[in-house]
Amino acid sequence: MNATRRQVLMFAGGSAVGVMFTPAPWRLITDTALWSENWPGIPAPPRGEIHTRFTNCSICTAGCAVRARCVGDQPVELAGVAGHPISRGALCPFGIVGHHLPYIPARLKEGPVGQAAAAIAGGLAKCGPAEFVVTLDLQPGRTASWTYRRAMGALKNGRYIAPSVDAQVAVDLSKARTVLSFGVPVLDGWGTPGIVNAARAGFRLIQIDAVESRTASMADRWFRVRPNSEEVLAAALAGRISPAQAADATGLAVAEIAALAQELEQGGPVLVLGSSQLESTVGTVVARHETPVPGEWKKSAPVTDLASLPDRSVRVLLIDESMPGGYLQWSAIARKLVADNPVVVTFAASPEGYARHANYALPVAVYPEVSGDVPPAIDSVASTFRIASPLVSPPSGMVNPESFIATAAGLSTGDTLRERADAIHKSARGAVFTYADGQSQPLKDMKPDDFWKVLNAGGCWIDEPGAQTAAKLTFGTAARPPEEESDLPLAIVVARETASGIPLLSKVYRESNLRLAPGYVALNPACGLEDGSQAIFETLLGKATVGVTLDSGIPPGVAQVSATPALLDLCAAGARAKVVRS
Amino acid sequence: MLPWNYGFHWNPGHVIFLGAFYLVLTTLSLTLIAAVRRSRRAIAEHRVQQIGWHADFHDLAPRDRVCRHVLTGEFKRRECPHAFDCRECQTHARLIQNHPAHQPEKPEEELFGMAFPLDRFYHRGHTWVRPEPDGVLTVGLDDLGSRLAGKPGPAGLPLPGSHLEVNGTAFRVYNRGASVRVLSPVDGEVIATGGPEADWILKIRPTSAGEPGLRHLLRGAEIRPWILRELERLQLSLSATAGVATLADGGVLVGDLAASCPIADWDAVCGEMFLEP
Amino acid sequence: MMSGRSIPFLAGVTAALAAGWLAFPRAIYRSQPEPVNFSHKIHADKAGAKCEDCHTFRDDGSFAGLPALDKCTGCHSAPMGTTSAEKSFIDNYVTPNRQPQWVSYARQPENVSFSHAAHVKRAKMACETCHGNTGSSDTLRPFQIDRISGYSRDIWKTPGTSHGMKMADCVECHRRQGLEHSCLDCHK
Amino acid sequence: MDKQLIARGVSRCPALKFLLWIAPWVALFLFGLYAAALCLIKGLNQTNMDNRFAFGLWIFLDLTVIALGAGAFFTGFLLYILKLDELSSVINSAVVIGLVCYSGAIAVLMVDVGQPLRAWFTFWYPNVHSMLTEVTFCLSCYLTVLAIEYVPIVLRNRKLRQIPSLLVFEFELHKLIYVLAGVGTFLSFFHQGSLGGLYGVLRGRPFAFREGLGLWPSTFFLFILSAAAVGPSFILLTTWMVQIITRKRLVRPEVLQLLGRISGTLLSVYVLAKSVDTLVWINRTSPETGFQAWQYYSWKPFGSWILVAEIVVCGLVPALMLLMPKLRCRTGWLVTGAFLACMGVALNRFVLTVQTLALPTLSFDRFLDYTPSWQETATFLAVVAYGVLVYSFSFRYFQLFPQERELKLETPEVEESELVGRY
Amino acid sequence: MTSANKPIRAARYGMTIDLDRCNGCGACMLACAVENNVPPAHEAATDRKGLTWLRVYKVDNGEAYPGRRTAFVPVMCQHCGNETPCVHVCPQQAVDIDPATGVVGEMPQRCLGCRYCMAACPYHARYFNWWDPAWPLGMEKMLNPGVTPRMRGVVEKCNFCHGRWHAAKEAAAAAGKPDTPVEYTPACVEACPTGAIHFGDLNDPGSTVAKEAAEPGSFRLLEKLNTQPKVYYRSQKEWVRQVASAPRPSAAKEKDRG
Repeated sequence: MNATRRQVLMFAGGSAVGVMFTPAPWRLITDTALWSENWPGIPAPPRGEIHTRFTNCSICTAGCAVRARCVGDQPVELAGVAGHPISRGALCPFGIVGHHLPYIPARLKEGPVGQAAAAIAGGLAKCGPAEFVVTLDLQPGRTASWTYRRAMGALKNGRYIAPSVDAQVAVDLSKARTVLSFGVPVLDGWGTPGIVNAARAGFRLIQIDAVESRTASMADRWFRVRPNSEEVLAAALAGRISPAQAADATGLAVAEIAALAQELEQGGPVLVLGSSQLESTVGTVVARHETPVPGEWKKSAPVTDLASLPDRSVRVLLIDESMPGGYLQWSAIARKLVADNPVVVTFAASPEGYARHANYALPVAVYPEVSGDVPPAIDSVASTFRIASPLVSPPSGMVNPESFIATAAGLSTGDTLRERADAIHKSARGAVFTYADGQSQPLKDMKPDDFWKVLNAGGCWIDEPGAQTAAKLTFGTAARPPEEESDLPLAIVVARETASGIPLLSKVYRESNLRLAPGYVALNPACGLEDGSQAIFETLLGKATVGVTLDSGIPPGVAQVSATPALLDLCAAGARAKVVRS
Repeated sequence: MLPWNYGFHWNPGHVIFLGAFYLVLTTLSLTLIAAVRRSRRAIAEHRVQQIGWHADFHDLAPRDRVCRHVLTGEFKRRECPHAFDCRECQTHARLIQNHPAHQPEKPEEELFGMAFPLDRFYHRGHTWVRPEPDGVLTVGLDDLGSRLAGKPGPAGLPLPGSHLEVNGTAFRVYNRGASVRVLSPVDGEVIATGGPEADWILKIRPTSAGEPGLRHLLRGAEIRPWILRELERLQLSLSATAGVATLADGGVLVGDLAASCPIADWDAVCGEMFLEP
Repeated sequence: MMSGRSIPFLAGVTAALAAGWLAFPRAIYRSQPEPVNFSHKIHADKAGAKCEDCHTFRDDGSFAGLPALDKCTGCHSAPMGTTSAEKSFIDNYVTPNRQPQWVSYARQPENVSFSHAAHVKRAKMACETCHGNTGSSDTLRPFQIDRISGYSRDIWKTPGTSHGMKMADCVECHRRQGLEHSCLDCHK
Repeated sequence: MDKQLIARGVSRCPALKFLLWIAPWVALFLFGLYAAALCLIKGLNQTNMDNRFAFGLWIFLDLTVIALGAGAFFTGFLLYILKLDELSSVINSAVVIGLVCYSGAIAVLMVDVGQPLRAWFTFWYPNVHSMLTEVTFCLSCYLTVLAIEYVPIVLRNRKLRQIPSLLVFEFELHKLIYVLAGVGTFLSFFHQGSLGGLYGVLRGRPFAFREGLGLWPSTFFLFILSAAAVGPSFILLTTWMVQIITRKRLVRPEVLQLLGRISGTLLSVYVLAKSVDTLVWINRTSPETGFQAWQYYSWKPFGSWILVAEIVVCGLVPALMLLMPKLRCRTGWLVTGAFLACMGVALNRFVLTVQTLALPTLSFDRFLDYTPSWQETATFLAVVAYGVLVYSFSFRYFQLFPQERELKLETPEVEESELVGRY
Repeated sequence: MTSANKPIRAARYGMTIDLDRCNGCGACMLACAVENNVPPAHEAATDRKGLTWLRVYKVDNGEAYPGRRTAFVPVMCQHCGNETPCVHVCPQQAVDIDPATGVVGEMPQRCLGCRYCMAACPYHARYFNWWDPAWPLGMEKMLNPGVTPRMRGVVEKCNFCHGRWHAAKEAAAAAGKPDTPVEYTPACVEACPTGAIHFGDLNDPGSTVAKEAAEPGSFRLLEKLNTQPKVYYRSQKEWVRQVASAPRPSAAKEKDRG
């Protein structure tokens, strides 16, 4: 039969009416709405039993104790360990997203391992009598550092270089009533968050800073001095120059300087940070006992600094920045390299550091993938031994710098961490704090194996406090003597700790405008550039493209630079710069 | 929304708000249902033709809806409330007495060369009705109407035996793109249809015999003013559609109007004159 | 005359009703087999009398849900019968020590935070209240999921109970208990 | 070719010319649809709205078109309830405009929400305290009403009325139209109001926050008033524009003047109420919440000029223009007045939507700017194009202006020719 | 939300934040993001299109160098206790106040994304998912099972770490302890290295928060709006307390803010 149009319409109308009385349409709108709850692209979090695992954070020397909330074995949340004698349950922003470190998008994933080994061997062979094989260790004091020293010691012209030499001197904030800081970011990632915050109530913080750093804004007293004039003020306070001279240089009033000196007189004990010209009160500075090491390790290369090497003398340079630490300017390092193709091998997770200058950039595993110990922090009065035991497994193709360098130098090593743990146990000094139960017990009451177990399952060995000294503190120096003269208009101030590549960290900082973004320069609005615009940042050492952030809090004539290696390489101490429209 | 839904509570807010909502929905659906039921009833009661005419009448310009007694000057202004069906009009029943059926001394009206014999009644849709001695009514197009219709004249004539009603469609007229229906002047059953050569078109046996059945038709003295007005309207619509004032000189109308001014939108003109907007 | 006209209309209505009530409910669900034809009945008789014996609570009070393989291998390290189900279970899971991928009839959506502890331990509710007679069933019924929403059919209607596990069902009970406070009581 | 669809006795441009007219609008419409599809498929990240500018161009559009579309309900109210029969000559046009405005607004709302699939939750789990719920319910109901009111207009099409059942249905439905008008009026009062309430209740936005009668802030009533005031103006404006574009006389000038008079009267009432409300807000409401009113206007570019523009230039001035018979009877003044009135209401909606969100509430927060993305703009234009299309088709095939035929038969008066001459 | 509900020992969870201790390190923001499965930023996300349930604002005294002083103000949902702006405006009950906790809860799965609540919130504590969430490959394994990820097109905000609240309640239920009110610690409180944030039951006069909230130095944002927030800020610095009040536009401020 052939239906008329009318019939078709009637049928359609009928079914339209009829379908309203069936579950179909209602169920469909319900289901589509439910579908929108879990449509493709929305991951379902893993379900499973919740475990707690412990480790120590190895992102910096604070080495804060970490409690990881894990689903199965997968860490999902990191937090501090309450009641920890050193880190006191605190964890810095980096520590909190530590478990995301492996997911930095720019992370180095593979590198020319074979070629690197070959090149090093070649370099060693070519190495002349006046030439050196150098390992630059940005984070000295670790067990790995000892391995490097041994490896370099095993070579006839090996050298071991570290940013700072006197690693055994520490400050005791709890003893100070006044802390005089020359540009040291005391309250902003300098020491161990737990220790600083615990002691904060006990001391008066006097901050000498060119710009209002976070520490300056939180300090009890902030003296705003002209950029790079901190040392002059120190000299005046030390009585080397007259307050009047200092006043001209620093821009402070003579009266102010006098008042400050007065304050230091009465406000003792005084701890001086960031200047070698003033002496801290006895008691505020301690010399830690050295963390024990196996006897045979002792015959190894001494810790020296870059200055001790003649220019154009380094044939092979191995740089371990697997655990970030102090940053030496590349220009200073490059000066030491031999002229005819030196071998530079870096061990790093990020391509933005020295890897930019390396012939061979080798990828390394990062916290919390890798097992390694964390040297004690500057404000830890006692030596410590803490192991960052892995929470997740590293991706394939990662290089272990310790064993790599040892092998390259022909040094055979065993499980160095375990050896050192045993050495410590032999010393029978100090106590062991166990994170799981929050109990602390003398080391001597422990069996080596238990000690080792505790160290790996979340524990920390704490030595007896070190002896008090009156050593002058030169580390954490903000104001080094100017290395160059230039007539560029802007004085440079380096901003602390800008956002790293950790996805959440950079997100949060970017979306809250809380910190100077990497690759950015903060200028006074008077500079004539637009906020957020691109510009050329130029010093005597070279130029780089930067983003501009206008901030009326920055003094005119000052450029606050984010601490990204690419920019740090351009900023020698006391360097001056200019920023021009690109 | 509904009492068993999550978040519904028997508190004033919900009751008032949702009450109003459901009230509105009910009103709307009831209105629609009422409209549907009424129209079904109308169709069942064969009121389609009536309704069609009423719809048309509603669409007529107010000027075209005037009462016949305005034409004769008995009223200044009055709009016909009965869609030209004076049979149910009390006012008309009163006034009709003043109009004798026809004046013998003048056998027929002669207007602009058009013949309007007074022996018959005229419908405002330009049909005439002549009562025959045998009680049958003869229906035809009046002179103006047939000039508008021109050749071939009426078409789509109803079959003998079919039933017509006042202001229903009697037959259609096609002429130069014009296609209009012609209103039936009377109720009744068609008994014969005249061909092109005959001067009449339909013979109808009326349902209600005699005068009252024809009370709604124009007669006698009403015819002249009516025709004058109709010519006015014709001229207007011609001038509006064609821009030519055919009757400006008041001369004699030609046989086939359409042929005389071909440019005119003839459909519109016929629509005007045959009261089909 | 109207009736004659409305035949196609009525035909349309009937067709729609048929499609909506008969065809649609079949079409909307997709079935998925369980790895093993498991009999709760037998295990209730032989292994443990109570649901909690296999569907255990963890120390932190969270509910472990479906037991892992080691629970089974406690007894089923070797075949404990000659049924084909037993055999396939041993061959496919016990021997290769592979976790059977059970599909959960009552798995709640991701955005629901359902606490068994609160309902079983605090409110002392019987498992059957929500899970019906599953405990005494001899075979596993086919697991069906909604093609669009991806939720288990039991969420719409739990066999052996008067209700399903849709929000409306939870709410209905919470209302009776006077425990209807906030969305985030149960949602996460 | 479409002659038998066009009403008898009115003249419409040839089909080809009509196609040429709609072609660009169709193109614009399709482009807008594409943009809207982008927003639906890829999400609202296609727009330039953000967490702080949560509402943008679209909400402004909704509020404005719905205010302008108010002519539909208000004319219906005046015609069917208050029996102002002169208005029967524009009611059809008003209904079409209303339909266009409301359907357009709802379409845009559907794109504007992040999860359109859940839009029905508002009906299923309504929070009756929310102005938006009120808006949603009333809008959808009233759109239904308008659709039903539109049916007779369609069915009166020359071709369709030849089908007996449709003819009869139209006739019977039209007899009940006053019910719809009543319901429509009821709904419109509420949703126009709740659209105003939408912002008036925002305690967290002292710039918009107004005290009022219990549940309803003063903006609730101001919106009703302003909508009722400009509705006729907009009809006046559109009718006039159609007359210009089609070079036809569609309604008698008296009708337009009547519309103008109604508009003017209500507008003056509105201006009065608005001024009072503003004074109360400046001197009481705002300071009580800790905000001094001058602060709002010290954020450039939203200086106090905007207040003057809204209340005086686009409020008082047009009100006077429309009220003075001398001015009103001259089309130039009449149209200008109507135009200003519409601008005024648009400005009012703009201020409430955009300025409210641009102003900071927290002291450490900054003044915000916002420029719609091309997707937003295109969607916006699509609604305009959609409106033009629906109206064009309706005008061509349905009788939007019953007076058109008879006016065609009349010789134009001086005034009219003057009008044509001037424009 | 129902009158029919059983009477409960209601808590009023609230926070006190010591602005003088906050050095703007951002640990709280990160802990919050980790706890609540906030995805990493979409490349097109800005400070106005991103998700930061808890946002630390860098606040200054409005002066330029040399007068400039800086402080940091963590702002999360203030959990208004009175006339809660967002609750009243939500058209479909996706936002409600839990009478047992006083927490203002947002249900992303009920939300249709009309963003009316965002326009209503004076603290800009509500965030819209402009994109579907996306994590670098493998990182989604690190999501917190206690909180469900949100889809594109819905609003979300701080809920005082409801995941943790649920966990605490479940533990209480398992241990047979009463669960109203239950004690727990939100992620930001736990994470703050300087211990600037405290959390607890404002109804319990013995609690730290109740005490600190009553102290002279403490204030709430835009108090005059009378929304009765449950988040209290504390500072000894007068100009810092000024941030609670309405903005005073000043040329200098605008210039450097760009």
